[in-house]
Amino acid sequence: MIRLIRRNAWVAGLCVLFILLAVTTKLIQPDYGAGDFGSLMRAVLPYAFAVAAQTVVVIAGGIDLSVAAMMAVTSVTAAAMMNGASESHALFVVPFVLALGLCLGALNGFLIVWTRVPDIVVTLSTLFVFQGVALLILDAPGGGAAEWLKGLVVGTVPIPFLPESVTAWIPKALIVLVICLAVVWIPLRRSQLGLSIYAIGSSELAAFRSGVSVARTKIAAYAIGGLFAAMGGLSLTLSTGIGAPIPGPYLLASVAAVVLGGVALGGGKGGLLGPIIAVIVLRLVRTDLTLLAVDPNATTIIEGLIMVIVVMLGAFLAMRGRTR
Amino acid sequence: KEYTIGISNTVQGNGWREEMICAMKAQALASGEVSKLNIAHRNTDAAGQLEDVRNLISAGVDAIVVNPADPAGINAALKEATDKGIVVVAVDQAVTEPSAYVISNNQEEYAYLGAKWLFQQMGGKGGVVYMRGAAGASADSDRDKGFKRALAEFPDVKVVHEVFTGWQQDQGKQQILDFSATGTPYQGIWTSGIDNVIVDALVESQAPLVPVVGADNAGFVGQLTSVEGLKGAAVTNPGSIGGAGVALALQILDGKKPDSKLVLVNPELWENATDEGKAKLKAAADPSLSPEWPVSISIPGWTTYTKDQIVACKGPGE
Amino acid sequence: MSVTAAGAEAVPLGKRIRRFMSDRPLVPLVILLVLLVVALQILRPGIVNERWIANTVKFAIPLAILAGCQTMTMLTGGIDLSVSTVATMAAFIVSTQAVEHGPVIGVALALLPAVLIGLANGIGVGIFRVHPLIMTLGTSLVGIGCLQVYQRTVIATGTKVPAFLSWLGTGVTGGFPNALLLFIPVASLILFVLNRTGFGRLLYAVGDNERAARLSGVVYWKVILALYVGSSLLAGVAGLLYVGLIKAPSLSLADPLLLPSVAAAVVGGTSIFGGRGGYTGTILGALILTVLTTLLTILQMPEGARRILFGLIVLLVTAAYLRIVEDR
Amino acid sequence: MLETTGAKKPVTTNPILDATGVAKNYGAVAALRNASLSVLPGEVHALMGANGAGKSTLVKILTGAVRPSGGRIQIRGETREFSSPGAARRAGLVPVYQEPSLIPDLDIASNLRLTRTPVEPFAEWVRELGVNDLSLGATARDVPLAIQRVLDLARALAAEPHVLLLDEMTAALPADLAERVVDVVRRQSAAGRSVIFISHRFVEIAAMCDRATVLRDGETVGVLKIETGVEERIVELMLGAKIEKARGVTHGARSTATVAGPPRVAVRNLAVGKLQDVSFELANGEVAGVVALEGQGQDELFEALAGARKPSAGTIEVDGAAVRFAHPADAIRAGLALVPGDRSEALLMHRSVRENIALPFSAPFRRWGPIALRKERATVTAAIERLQIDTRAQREVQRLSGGNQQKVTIARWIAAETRTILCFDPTRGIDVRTKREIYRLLRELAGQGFSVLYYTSELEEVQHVCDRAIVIFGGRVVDVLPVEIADEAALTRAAYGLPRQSEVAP
Ligand SMILES: Nc1ncnc2c1ncn2[C@@H]1O[C@H](COP(=O)(O)OP(=O)(O)OP(=O)(O)O)[C@@H](O)[C@H]1O
Ligand SMILES: Nc1ncnc2c1ncn2[C@@H]1O[C@H](COP(=O)(O)OP(=O)(O)OP(=O)(O)O)[C@@H](O)[C@H]1O
Ligand SMILES: O[C@@H]1[C@@H](O)[C@H](O)OC[C@H]1O
Ligand SMILES: [Mg+2]
Ligand SMILES: [Mg+2]
Repeated sequence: MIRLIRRNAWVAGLCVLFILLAVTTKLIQPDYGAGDFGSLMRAVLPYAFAVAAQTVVVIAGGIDLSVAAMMAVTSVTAAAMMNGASESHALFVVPFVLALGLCLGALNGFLIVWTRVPDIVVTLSTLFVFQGVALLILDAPGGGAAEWLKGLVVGTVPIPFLPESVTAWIPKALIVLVICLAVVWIPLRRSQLGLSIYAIGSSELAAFRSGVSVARTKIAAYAIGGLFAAMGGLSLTLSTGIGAPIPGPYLLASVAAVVLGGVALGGGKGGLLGPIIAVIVLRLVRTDLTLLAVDPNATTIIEGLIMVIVVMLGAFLAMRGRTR
Repeated sequence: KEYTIGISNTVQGNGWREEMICAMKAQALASGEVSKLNIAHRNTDAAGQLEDVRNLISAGVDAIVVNPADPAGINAALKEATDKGIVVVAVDQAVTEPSAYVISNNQEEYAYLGAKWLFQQMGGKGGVVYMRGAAGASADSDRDKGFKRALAEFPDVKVVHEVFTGWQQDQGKQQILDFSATGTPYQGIWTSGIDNVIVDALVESQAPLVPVVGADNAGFVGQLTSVEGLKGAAVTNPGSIGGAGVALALQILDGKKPDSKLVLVNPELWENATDEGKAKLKAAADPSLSPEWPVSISIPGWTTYTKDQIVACKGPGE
Repeated sequence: MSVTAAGAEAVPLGKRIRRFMSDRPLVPLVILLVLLVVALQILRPGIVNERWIANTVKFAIPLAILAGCQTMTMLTGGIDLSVSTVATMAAFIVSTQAVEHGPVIGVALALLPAVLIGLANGIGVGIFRVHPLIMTLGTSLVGIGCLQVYQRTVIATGTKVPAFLSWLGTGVTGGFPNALLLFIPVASLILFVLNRTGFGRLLYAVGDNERAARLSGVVYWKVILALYVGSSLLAGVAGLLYVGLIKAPSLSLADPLLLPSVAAAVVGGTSIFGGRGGYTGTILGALILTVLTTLLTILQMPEGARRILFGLIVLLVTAAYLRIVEDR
Repeated sequence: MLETTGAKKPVTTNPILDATGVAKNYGAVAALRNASLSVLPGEVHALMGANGAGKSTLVKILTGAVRPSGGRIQIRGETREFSSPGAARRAGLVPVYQEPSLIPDLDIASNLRLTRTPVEPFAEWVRELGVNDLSLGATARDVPLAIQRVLDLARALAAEPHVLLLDEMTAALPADLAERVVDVVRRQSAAGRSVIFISHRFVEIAAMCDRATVLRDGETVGVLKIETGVEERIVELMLGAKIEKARGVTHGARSTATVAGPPRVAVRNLAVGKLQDVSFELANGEVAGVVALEGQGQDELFEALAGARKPSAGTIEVDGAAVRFAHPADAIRAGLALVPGDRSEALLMHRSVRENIALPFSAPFRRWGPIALRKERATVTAAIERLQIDTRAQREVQRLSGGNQQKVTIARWIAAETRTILCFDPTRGIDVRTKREIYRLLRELAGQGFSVLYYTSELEEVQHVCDRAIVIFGGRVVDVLPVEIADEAALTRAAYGLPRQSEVAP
């Protein structure tokens, strides 16, 4: 019970932080409007999928250092396949790339289970492997993306019964994000598999003894991570219109946001909402600092400080809680 | 008139890019028309630059001067900017977004000039090490066209090693050391502006000093006149193009649109094989500059700042 | 419960070899290293000469020092992802400050952020019990941000690598890289600390069983604090050496060494869960990775294929090693 | 004394479960070598054996949690090998393991969903087992241990198993809950289901079991029908020899009274965990026994004295001076060190015997420097010899036998010349010979003026080693018995909080 409240308190705290930042944004830049919020959400997309990928794996008690590399592989695959192809070809490309992500993730899980090498080491190795694969597919940023796909995250859609002044604040990018995450996450949370993922993260031994197939569950968790990473890769391709073989900064960002989002490294606890809000908060911090014309490198410092301070605070509170 | 100008750049810590930023600041200051610069200058990729440009749009700038990470990758944001009436100028490298202006060195010519000279020095045959810039950057692909054009003219010259330095000094140096450790023979090195560290590497590892082509970076220009036995050529590639970009943006804001959306500056080649070339190098050398800064710190007809201003690297209000 | 004495009964040869190797875990590593060098020599006859060896050693040294940081932190069940940032900071600061203030003050200034980051890591991990991965990641972000901001303030001054560092990093005396002058003492120090000092014992103890260590009077945070400060200092020293080698300070100088430093420690047999491993294995691991890099360059494969092979080999070696050491 | 339960069920000749020749090796350790177990339908079958005999290992093998190294398992005459507990569960074998198996971070409802346990029957069983205020939304981690055990059992029962395997199910339960368990098990067998029951409590065995299989050192050494007088036989089989009455080992050598000055340790009104108000003294040269039922707060007492846990009230005095420990290091400096009951809490399993013994020497900051290897070798060797540690596998402590591991944990403090050793059930899982050695050693230490506080779960040990027995019940010291009268019966009475019987047993 206390735990439940505390977990929700963490998410609530993040929401408060977000609102404070939003207000600050409006104060700094009174012209900040719905369109700008749309930009923010588009910037959030790849980060959000990366953190979703990491979250599933961390809840299962693992860690995936290859998240960004998987995004690169899927992004260049999509860009290479769509390059010069017809608009309708993308209809085939999207499911293919999602399946590819699923397979890459499953490969991670399989290697961890099969070699019994610690997950950090396995995903460190596959990080190199996937980077290499991405470079073999495209040795330089390039390729293309179908226009309708690019249009998927631009602008807004009219939503029945909602006035335009409201829908303007619900950019397509946000809708895409929510739908993609929800389609995977909500059924997962309710399924036996989802439960098993939490179980192996909480205690592999107890889960095994409760009849959970630890190996299969672990592979599934990494596979779902791969699926989210593929969504991240796709979101990169459709926002830039190209695929980039060198992984972006999504690995560090994903680990940071997972922890800021209240998901304990070690597994078994937390949800997806916290990390997603954390990721939005981090993006908004960058926006605010740009609005203030602060050196963007100061943003790195601030992101790091937020991470260190929040995590220390969390650890401190946990410690106090334990000694009580 | 008091404009705010946004600047976006995605390679940090490269001397050329630092000079570019300083030129932008100096030009903004010298013009007297700019009240504030909003500079997003960091190491990132197209996706990161998209975010930066969009944040600059949110910040309400009047013009954006951008050195693009990718010719097409940031088009969406550039279009959003021009739709809002923001003037967009890409410097140093082209973008494919038609509503943006481009002002850059003639990159294809840059590579062609240098490569052709190099292959001549090699006697029209042998292996060349091809040290490119950042993969996917349009300056790099344009230069690749020029390089390939020259290569086609010399059928006996072969590329024995091709790498992307990412326009990072440390990477370039490591790559040449790695390569020379393999013992593969080569007769010349073409670099996309990561030049002085390559010469250093050859000297330090006591490898044979083959002809090297680079850019007009102060360090390299100095090496061409001082390093014993080094043959080489510097092709101009002014980092001050950034200042020109700011000047162009201000012109447009003031209502003086250029005839073409594309403005090219033509490069020159200074070699140390002839006395004439040596004289040019002597004249251009500027040991007071940081070795990674191009010596062409201004672009006549575009920039109006003084040397002191660009070296001070201060923008309006700093 | 009972213990069967390992003795007279006939043990199959395979098992005997395994047991032999599991008792001497360095043997398979040496074998692997030799195999790689032989492969190199076959692919390009004559390459393995004095100059090549000196060059390989030169490049393996900074990696081996950073991998030393990983080894020590991994022994306690931690990991230090801030080493590359610390190394880069030290390198960049010394190259910008030594010009004006001379080498001594330059080096001191360069190692200052190392100490600060180490302290922060130690406090976070040791006292607040933050996961080392997160803590070192966070301080690394802060550090790199500070460095980038700092870089903007020294654009006009430019950078210059102090001569003594270039000498140390690139010089070769009588066929031996000068870097050995730094590395031999540093490596001996690490080996000595790990094997012959109380502090070294405590690193293993804390990583093997923290509760047991605590009940024996070991104060966790003191050990961890000292460890992370030490690791950071070592990383700073590696950065100084590395900038002497590359002679081109940049904001991402040591970044490419971070993951290989973890890989070198892991390949060298140090367990990421703590309590097991040692520095000799790590040095071999660093050499193996360096030779492997050369081998992959020689094969003239595209960059992509090289990375794939690198990743696969790290995984393969770790898995095989695990089999050998664990299965008794 | 022992009596067999009610009317026998009709005995079918075909066992529902039949395991033969089961073996399990963990590296050099043979947890099981040749175990067999045959259970008839509707039978309650006791699995007995000393600590470490291999009972739990057998249960894990039968239920697919551990792969056997050899042997054959038949279910209803059909040879089966389960690859996972899930598979065993589907075949009707449902265990309650010795350690709680709920997923700590999931709430109870999710835990049920995970094992596909129907909620209604589960809730029914929980009430049946005497727990009335259970919330399905509670996170398992937050549920007290005893209740977790009950939930484990209820979950197993709700699965309607053909064979229920209970591994020391009752050990952590208070008496009332334990009784409920016995009731429930009886009803299972009445309904024709089989139960394999592991417990060290003869009362429970006698109350409901039909037969008992006895394991010793991983081998089945006998199968007995539970009937009057079988207890002696079982104990004999368990220990492998008739237990000699090893009375009066050395406890005549008491030197306590002769030492003048303040007591070595004085505990006054200490409150910590379940302990509310505990006071006693430990003299120089004394071995004081602590006796308490499972879970009376004895572990908290030892941890507080060792500085591993902060008391909430009361004082601890060492040599007459009040002390306050913020860390075990403080206690060690004051000369108090803990030998925990669980060896895995005390040892660096992957390190050598030598490093394990020398560990306390390196702990203080001033000892972080170079190690005086020669001195260390001398100290360690002396300690090894004194405890007669078998060091054939000394490179990694995990390769040592349990008894030798336990000796290492004690040797550490002897080498460090720690004046007061807090031994918490040090003979748990140790063979009789080693036990004797430990008794002798502790008496010897006492003779040299060292003090020992000795908690034991085996009451007869008190008369082997202790000078006095301090009995704790309900958070307080309820009695202090001089060793002469501290026999099992007296201690048991006291441990249950009953007053002393005035006359000494005949
Ligand atoms: N995973 C393991 N690795 C090594 N040894 C083990 C392992 N599990 C059990 N053992 C050893 O196997 C032997 C049998 O253990 P087991 O737990 O089956 O005993 P038990 O009869 O259940 O004892 P208890 O009454 O104390 O529960 C012990 O000596 C134990 O130390
Ligand atoms: N690492 C070690 N392991 C085991 N025993 C040790 C170790 N170091 C010292 N000893 C033993 O501990 C005792 C005290 O050691 P040592 O002589 O180092 O202390 P000291 O320097 O005389 O005392 P102090 O440092 O407290 O002033 C000696 O009996 C020595 O044999
Ligand atoms: O020559 C290069 C320039 O054109 C590029 O865009 O940035 C880095 C320079 O070294
Ligand atoms: Mg046991
Ligand atoms: Mg047991």
